[in-house]
Parts: sequence; structure tokens; C-alpha cells
Amino acid sequence: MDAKSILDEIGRDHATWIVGSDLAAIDPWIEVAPDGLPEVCRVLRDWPALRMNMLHCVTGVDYFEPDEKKAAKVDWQPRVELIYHLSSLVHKHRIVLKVRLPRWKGGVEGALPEVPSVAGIWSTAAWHEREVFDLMGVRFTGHPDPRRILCPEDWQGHPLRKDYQPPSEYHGIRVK
Amino acid sequence: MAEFLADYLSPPWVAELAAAGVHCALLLALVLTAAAAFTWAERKVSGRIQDRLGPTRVGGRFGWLQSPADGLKLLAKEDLMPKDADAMLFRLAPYLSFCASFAVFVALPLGDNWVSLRMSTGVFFFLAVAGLEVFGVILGGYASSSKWSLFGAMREAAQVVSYEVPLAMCVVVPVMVAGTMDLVAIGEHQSGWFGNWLIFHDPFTLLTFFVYLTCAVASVNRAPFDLAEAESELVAGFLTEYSGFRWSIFFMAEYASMLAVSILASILFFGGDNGPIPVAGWLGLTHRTGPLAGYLGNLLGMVNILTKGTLGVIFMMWLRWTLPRLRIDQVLTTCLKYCIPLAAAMFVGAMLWTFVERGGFSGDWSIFRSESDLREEASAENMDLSPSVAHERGGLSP
Amino acid sequence: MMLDAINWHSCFFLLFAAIACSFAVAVVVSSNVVRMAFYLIVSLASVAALFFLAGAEFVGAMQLMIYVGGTLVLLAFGVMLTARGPLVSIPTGGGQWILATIVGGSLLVVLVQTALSVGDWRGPTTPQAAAEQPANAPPLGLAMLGVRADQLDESNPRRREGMSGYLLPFEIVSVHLLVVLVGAAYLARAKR
Amino acid sequence: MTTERNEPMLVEQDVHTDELLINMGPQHPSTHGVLRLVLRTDGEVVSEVVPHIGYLHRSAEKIGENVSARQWVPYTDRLDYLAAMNMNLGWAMTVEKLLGLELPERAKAVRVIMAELGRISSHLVAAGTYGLDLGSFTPFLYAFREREKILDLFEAACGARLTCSYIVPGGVTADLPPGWLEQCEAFLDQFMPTVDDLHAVLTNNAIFIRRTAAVGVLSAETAIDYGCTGPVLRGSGVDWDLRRDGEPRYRELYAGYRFDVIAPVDGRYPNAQNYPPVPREAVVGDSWHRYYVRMIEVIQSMSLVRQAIERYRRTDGPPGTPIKVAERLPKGEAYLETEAPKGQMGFMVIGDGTKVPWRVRARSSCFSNLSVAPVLCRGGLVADVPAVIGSLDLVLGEIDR
Repeated sequence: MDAKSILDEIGRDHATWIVGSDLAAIDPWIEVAPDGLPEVCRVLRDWPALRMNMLHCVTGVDYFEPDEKKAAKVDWQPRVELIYHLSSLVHKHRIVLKVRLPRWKGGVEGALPEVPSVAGIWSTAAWHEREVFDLMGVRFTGHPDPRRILCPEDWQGHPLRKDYQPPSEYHGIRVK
Repeated sequence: MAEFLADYLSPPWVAELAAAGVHCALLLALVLTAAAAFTWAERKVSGRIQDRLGPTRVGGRFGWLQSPADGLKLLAKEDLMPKDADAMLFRLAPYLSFCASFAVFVALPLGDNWVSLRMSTGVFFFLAVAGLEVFGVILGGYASSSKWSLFGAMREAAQVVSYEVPLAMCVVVPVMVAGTMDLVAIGEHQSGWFGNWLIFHDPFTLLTFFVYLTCAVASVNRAPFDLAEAESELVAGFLTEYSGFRWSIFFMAEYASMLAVSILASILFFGGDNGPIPVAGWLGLTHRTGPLAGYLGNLLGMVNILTKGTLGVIFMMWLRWTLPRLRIDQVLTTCLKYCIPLAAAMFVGAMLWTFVERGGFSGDWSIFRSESDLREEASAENMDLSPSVAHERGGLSP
Repeated sequence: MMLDAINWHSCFFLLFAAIACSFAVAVVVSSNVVRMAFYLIVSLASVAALFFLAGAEFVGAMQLMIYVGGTLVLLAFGVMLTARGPLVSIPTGGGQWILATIVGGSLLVVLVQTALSVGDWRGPTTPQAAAEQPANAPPLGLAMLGVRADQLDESNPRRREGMSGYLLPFEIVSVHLLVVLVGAAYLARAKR
Repeated sequence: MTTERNEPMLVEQDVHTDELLINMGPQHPSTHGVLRLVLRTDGEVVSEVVPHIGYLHRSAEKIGENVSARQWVPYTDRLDYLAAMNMNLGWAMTVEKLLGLELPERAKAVRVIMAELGRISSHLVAAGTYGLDLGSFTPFLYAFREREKILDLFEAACGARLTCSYIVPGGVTADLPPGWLEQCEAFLDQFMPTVDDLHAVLTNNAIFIRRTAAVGVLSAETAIDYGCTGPVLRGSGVDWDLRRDGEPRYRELYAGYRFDVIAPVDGRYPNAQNYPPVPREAVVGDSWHRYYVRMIEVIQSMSLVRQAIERYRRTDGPPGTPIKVAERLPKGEAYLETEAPKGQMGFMVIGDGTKVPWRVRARSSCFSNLSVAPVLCRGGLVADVPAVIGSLDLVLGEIDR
């Protein structure tokens, strides 16, 4: 079942949540609105034709150009993108879901963007979402255990953000 | 020994003390050299099993200076003690453990009648004192005030206490067959060809030996049963906080009790100081032919019993380097569900076997008649008594 | 010469008796629970040593095995598990001391009085003498069954029947007691 | 990674006697590397396990945004340092997928040889350390003696024993030296007896079976739900191996090779007659099966290496041309998962036209395998925790990245 038929399958009764798609890319992907993510994921996992029962990984990508010169030449707007790689062990097909989030919630520096968590659908998402929260700074509402996973619990800032400045020292240990 | 010294040293009580001192020195020498030899042997045996050489360069070709080198290193190592440890108990635990496993050697005969204290209840004394070694471990584990050592001490205590029961039941079988708890007498009972060894006496004693082996390995905390210092789960169990000299004392205690248990096995099942072939008898190396020959005979006996003990210890090392470790509940289920019922069954089996062997009800049960009528009978039939009954009367010591 | 007068047997006896009593007192005095358990071990072990001194190896080994090897291991277990944090040292208040000394003192007086009133307090027999009558296994085994092997040739018949002890039934009763205890422990275990 | 004393989960109740809070790690002999497990135990029974990771976090992904694709290859060696070749393979094929490169037959054959040798060496370490976790020291030395020979082969081919950086986008850094194939075949011929030794000491050992059978049973649904992959997934009876069911680009690397997926499908292994028997106590999905799947994969990887050597001998010319260090990456995203020894290792690269990738992502197999550990250890004994963690075959370098 290739990406096109998967898109149509979802589009039948959840078209409102599908925001965009690119089936010609190397890994064809479908873009979903943040609020509709749990519903679409439930459809992907439970419909017999799709049966996407394995979530491979959740990745956070920060689209933001820190210095102004290059920022002018860039053709995309600054945003944080979440990429979900799914596959079905039953039908042996794959799809990529994308969710586009503002870099800061409501444009306020420091307020993390929010997206509903899919930990209820695939338990593997629990740890992956904790990692995205830890490194990329995205708050997952409804997550069972929203703590940092790789950095220390009291670490400031989110390292994988393009405009991240590492602190000069941490508990007396020189970092830079 | 004491009478021998009495005619040299004037006041009798000095002779007694000197005799005790000599015994203690000899046994301590035996235990310490055994511990040193076994540390070296452990490295060599484990090397061979793991397809490598073991120590080769420390002093000479076979690395035989390895154990003194270890001892020196341990002496030089700093003796740490955790801050909120219970100072007195922490320091005392290793010595308590070593004293218990060393005191056991008082009752073990190393040759015919070469025993420091010949007790008519030698086996019972062995079991009683061997049970005390667990105190050193419990107090050591508690005193180092860390969760890990507490866990290790708990497991060790549970295991050793629960394995004392089947161990005692297995020991009772050869005692019953030999009719006495006196270790020297049990040894004499098995003199002659190896056919007389108790292990070949009947199928029940044969199986009892294997149950005894399992319980001995478990009560000495070795091989598949070494839960107390299970490094993979408990870091080093109760030994976590010990280092340097105190740690080596704990290890000397372990090796001493390993040797003690193997020597007891050789006495109870493998004929103590009698070799497989009665060479001493042929060469006339017995007391009847003269004191020097008797002495040589005893020396040969000592060589026999020490080699059997060493073979037992090497077997335990072989177990350690091939088998993985059991879980605590599996250890206790083997004890309760397998060792105890099996030991009980063997006990009943051996009892019936000896009962039938002695001719059932009509057989020779002189053992149960009182002293007095035995004396009249003896005087009446001018002393043609079977050796074991003669011995019971304690009169005739060979 | 005065040195010969000291019978080494009695000086060892005094030594072990002193150890037993002093550690017993230490058990009462000390406040650290684990130290108490340890002192108890030493005191009971020295009682076992006294038995060995008296030539009764069987009873000495029995004391070691039952008291020190059995009961005190359970005591150490209990102490080890409970003595965590504040429970390690239990100080005893002033009032309790007074009460304790009264009760203890009165018992001590009774004990001393009975000990002194014994008529011919013969000194312990010298070890050579003890060697003649070997307490070897069979007579002890018979005693276990209640047959007093050493008194069988008692002159008058009336006392002879009295000789058959009730040890075997006593043992059977104790086994039953054990079974009952195990059952009770099983029923009372915490339903996990 | 410090946790405050008053953090609710770690506060130790002072007089609460039945529950004990124990830290297993991060300096603990049986956690493979720097993993810290906080066990809440009731006596010997473990009521809850909370893994704490991040002690080995070197932010490899952040570095990926500052170095070119070719320069990031040494960082992939250090992800799963026990199977560096397989990590290189994953990254190389992801970048080739983005660039749309096609490789000559010879390069594919070399890659299969190296990947399968890496799998054998990683599984040997897994079997050896699993023996250590359960208390027997000897299999560890048998396994490492054989692994030394594989590392010598790697050293002969690419100069480094552990961090090879040998398989790079576009091919391999250097062709196999003369005489290497004979040395490799000599190793394979004398290797089988050691595998039989390991089977004798561990697989068929009664105590090993009692310690691992029916311990940490992982059902197929939970395995898929928690994203477990590799021997952990196959041990639960899921017939899934990327070498046969993976993406077309990865699948055709193994096209034409005769091998079968080692998984106990409804209790039976494919042609199980020439492997050691499965004991009665073993339940599909327990620690024993996870260990057994790895041991059978070692035997199968040996036959794969032999087939790849034949294929290599039939080809000639250079084994692919590695991309330039400052190769310009086209705009676009590429994600590819390969069958690494410990599970499916996924790499993603987002190019933005310059030579430095915009974002690099490494999806770790052990990361998801570890996330299932709390479910497996709950209710077991303290001694079962190393038995379960050992059967998951974790490497902390790959989990923390």
C-alpha cells in the first residue's frame, strides 16, 4: 500500500486534519495539524487496512537561521517540526507524519510549543517524546512522565535549538 | 601429647598449656599454608578451565610465589572503614568468622589418632562449630551499614542456616553405619581396601555423599551457591566495604572451611587416612611393628587424607568456574524441596540396610547391652570380640 | 611450690565464667541493639566452653549448636532487620534502672544463697578421671530413648523401673509443637 | 545528571521497613556501561524499576549539524562501539539514499562481509557478558578470545580494531588487502567449536536455564508497542528482520543470499534440527529465547560471510568511490533503518544544499529496548534484574548518543 493510497485512506473521514503532503519526496510524508495528531495516529494504528503498529522514532527539527544575513536568503519561515516515522509489520508499508509548530508558543520567547502526546497509542512514544522535550523543547500535553531523559533534570535550555547558548558553568563545573 | 611433655616441664599445668600451644601452632600452620596454596591453585585451575595459563611469572616457572605476593599486597592495602559503620563489629567480624572455621580443625584427625582433641562426639562438634561462621558474615554485613552488604548478609544467613539441616542429616548416615561419632573410629572402620569405604557400603550412602556435597558447597558459600558475594547483583555482597587485611581474613576463613568440609567428606565417605590399597598394612608400617613404623604409617595416612581434602577443594573450584549462579529462591528450594527429603530417604534406606546387614532381629545387637554384662561375656569368651564392639568399650585403644 | 597448687582446670574455669558473666552484664548495660546481640553470642559461647572444660563435649556441642548457632542467628536476623535509623540505640530511663536492679538483685540473692547451701561442693574432677567413663554415643543414644544404660545394674528392683526415662515421648511432643508452630506461622503470614 | 534529595521519587522513607530503595548503577558491574536503575524492592521482590540514562550523552546529533556527512562517520563508530561497522553501514546508506548513489557489486559484498562479522563480534560480547551477569566467568573468556580474531580482521582491513570508520557514504575507505579473505575463511573454519563450547557452558546448562527461562517474558504485542527491535523482538516470536523485510534500498544489499529469519514462530525455529534443542521451561519471549536467537544468528552470520566472500571473489575493480569530504548535500530528507546486531538502527539526514547537514538524527535500538525493562522487571527478584537487563543486550553509548 503506497503513500498515495494511505493518504486517501486517511482523507476519507479525517480530511480536516490533513494540512499538506508531499508524496514525491524521498520519504513521502503527510502533514497533520497538531490538534488532530492523536486522532490520525489512532486511525493509522487501528484501521485493518493500515495497521501501523510500530512507531520507529519521533524527531524534532528546528528551522531557524540565527544570523540575519543568511536569514534573509532562506525560503521557509522559522518553525519547529516534529517528524513521526511509522511502519506496519503486518502490511510491510511505511509512512512519515509531520507536525508544524511555532518556535515559541504565542511568539513569547521561552514558552514551549505544545502538541498532544501519542504515548497512549504507542508506548515507545513516551521515551521518544521525553527526548524531544529534553533536547528540542516541545511540551507534550497528556504525557505520563514529562521529565528530561538525557540532560540533568535541572538543566537550563534545550541544546538542539539553533539559537541555544550553552551555560558557562553547571554546579561549579566549567561547561564552555 | 600432654603426658609426653609432662615429664620435661615441671608444673603439670605448664605442660598442658604447651601441648595446647603446639596443637594450635600445627593447625594454624596447616590452615594458613592450605589457604596460600589454594589461592594459587584457584588461579591455576581457573586458568586451565578458561584456556589460559594463570600466573606464570611470579617467582619461578609456575608462579608459585603468587599467593605470598597477594598476601603482601593485601597487607599493604589500606584498611578502609565506612564513616557510619559500627566500628567494633566491623573490625571484629572477620576474626569471628576465621575463629569459627579454624576451631573446626580441633576435631579433625589428620592421621590415625593424630587429632588435637579426640572427642567421642567429633562429628557433632564439627557441625556445631561450623554453624558459627555465619556470625562473622552477618555482623560484617550489618556493620558496614550499606544496603548492599545488608542484602548480602541476609542472603548468606538464610542460606547457611537452612543448609545446616540437610548437612546434619547427611552426616548422620555414615555415623549410623560406622556406629560411632568419633572421627578416628570412623576412619578405622573403613581400613583395608577401598571396598570398605563407606561410600561403597550401600547405594544409600553413595547417594548421601552427593547430597552431602551439594549441602557442603552451599554451606561453605561456593560455586553455584555463592549468593553472598554475588558480584553481578550485589556489587560484592557483605564484602563490599572490606579491603586489605580484613578482606584476606574473610577469605582465609572461606578457604579454611572449604578444606574442613572436604576433609570431613573424605573421613566420612572416603576412608579418612586409609589409602585405596592397604599399603601401610603390607609394609608393616603399623604400631605393632614399632613406634617409628607406626609414625611412618601415620605420615602416609596424613598424606592420604590431605590429598583427598585437596581433591575436594579442587572439585569446588572446578564447579565455580563452570557453573553460573543460582537465584536465592532456587537455592532455598533445592535445600527444602530436594536436599532434605533426599537426605531423609537416604537415612531411612541406610538404616534398613544396616539393620538387615546385622542379621535383622536375631543379629548381634551387643551394642545395646549394658557395660556390665558385656564385661562378664568378654571375660567368659576370653576376648574374641569384633573390632567395632571392642572399640565401643573404649578399653582397647589400638 | 605455690605454682603447683594452681589447678589449671579451675583457672580456665574461672576465666570462662568471668567472660560469661561480664558479657551478660554488658548485654544489659549496652544501649546499641546490635552490640547487645554480639555480647550475648560471646557470653553463651563461653558457657559452651565451660561445658567442654567439664569434659561434657556432647552438651557443649549441643549448647553451641542450639543456642549460639540456632537461636542467636534468629536474634541477629531480627536485630539486623529492625535496627535501622533511630531504632539502633534504645536508651533506658532512670526509673527502669531502679526497677531492674531490684528484681535482678533479688534473683541474684536467691541464686547465691542456693549455690552456697550445697553440702559437699566437690571440686570438678580432674580431666584424667573424666577420661575413664567415655560418654560415647551408644549410652547417650540409649539415654535418648529413656533406657538409662549406666544405671541398669541398680540393686533394688523398685528403683530400676524408675530408671526408664520419658525422653522419647518428650521428643515426640516437641516435634508436634514444632509442626503446630510452623502451621501457625503459615496461617499468620501477611497475605501479599 | 544529579537528582535532588527531596525529589519525591527518590526520598528514602526513614522507618518504612518493608520497602528498600536501591541504586543499581551507574557504577555497577552488571549494568552494561553507565546505566542507573533505581529499584524499589520489598525484601527480594522488585516492585518498580526506574532507569536513569544520560550519563554518556555526548550530543552527537548537535555535532552532526556542524560537520559534513563524511566527517560525521567517526561519530557513528562511537554510538554502538561494539558493532562500529554496522553503525557506519547505517549512516553511509542513509546519505547514499539522500544523494541517490548506486554502488558496484564489489562494494555491497565488502559491506555484507563487514556487517556480518560485526554482528558476530557483537553477539559474542552479548553472550560473554550475559554469562558474567549470571555468575559464570568462563564463557566471557571463550567469547572474547574469538572476538579478538575478528578485531584482528578489522584491523587488517581498516587499521582500527574498534572504531573502524571503514564503511563510508559512497563505498569503503580501502579495498580488502591481499590474503585477507584467506585469513577470514581460516577464522570461520576454526570458529564452530567455540560456539559449541558456549552452547555447552550456557545454552544447555541446567542452572543457566533455571535462571533465564520464563524470566522477563515479553509478549509480541508489548514488544511492538514499546518499539523493541532485533533479537529482543524476534525472541518474542515476531518474524521481522530488516534484511528480508526492510526498505528496498537496504533489502537489495542482501538480495540473493540464502538465510532465514531466526524467530520462534509459534514455538519452532526455522530448520531447528541443526541447533541445540529448546528446553521445556523456556517460554517464547523470555530471556532465554532472546539469548538463543543471538546464538543462532552467529551461526547464520558465518554462512552469510562465506556467501559474501564468494560474491566478492566474482567481482573486480574498486569497491565504490567514497564521497568527497566537502560533498554538497541536496535539499531533502532521508531516513533509513538497518538491521544492527542489537536492533533496528535508524539514521535520518536533512540536507539544505550546503555541505553541512541541517539536522542529523540517530534512532537507537537499545533506547526502545531499554524502555521495556521496567515492564519486564516488575514483580521479579533482585537477582532477575541483571538477568533481564543482560538479555536486552544494551550499549549505553547508543542509548545516550
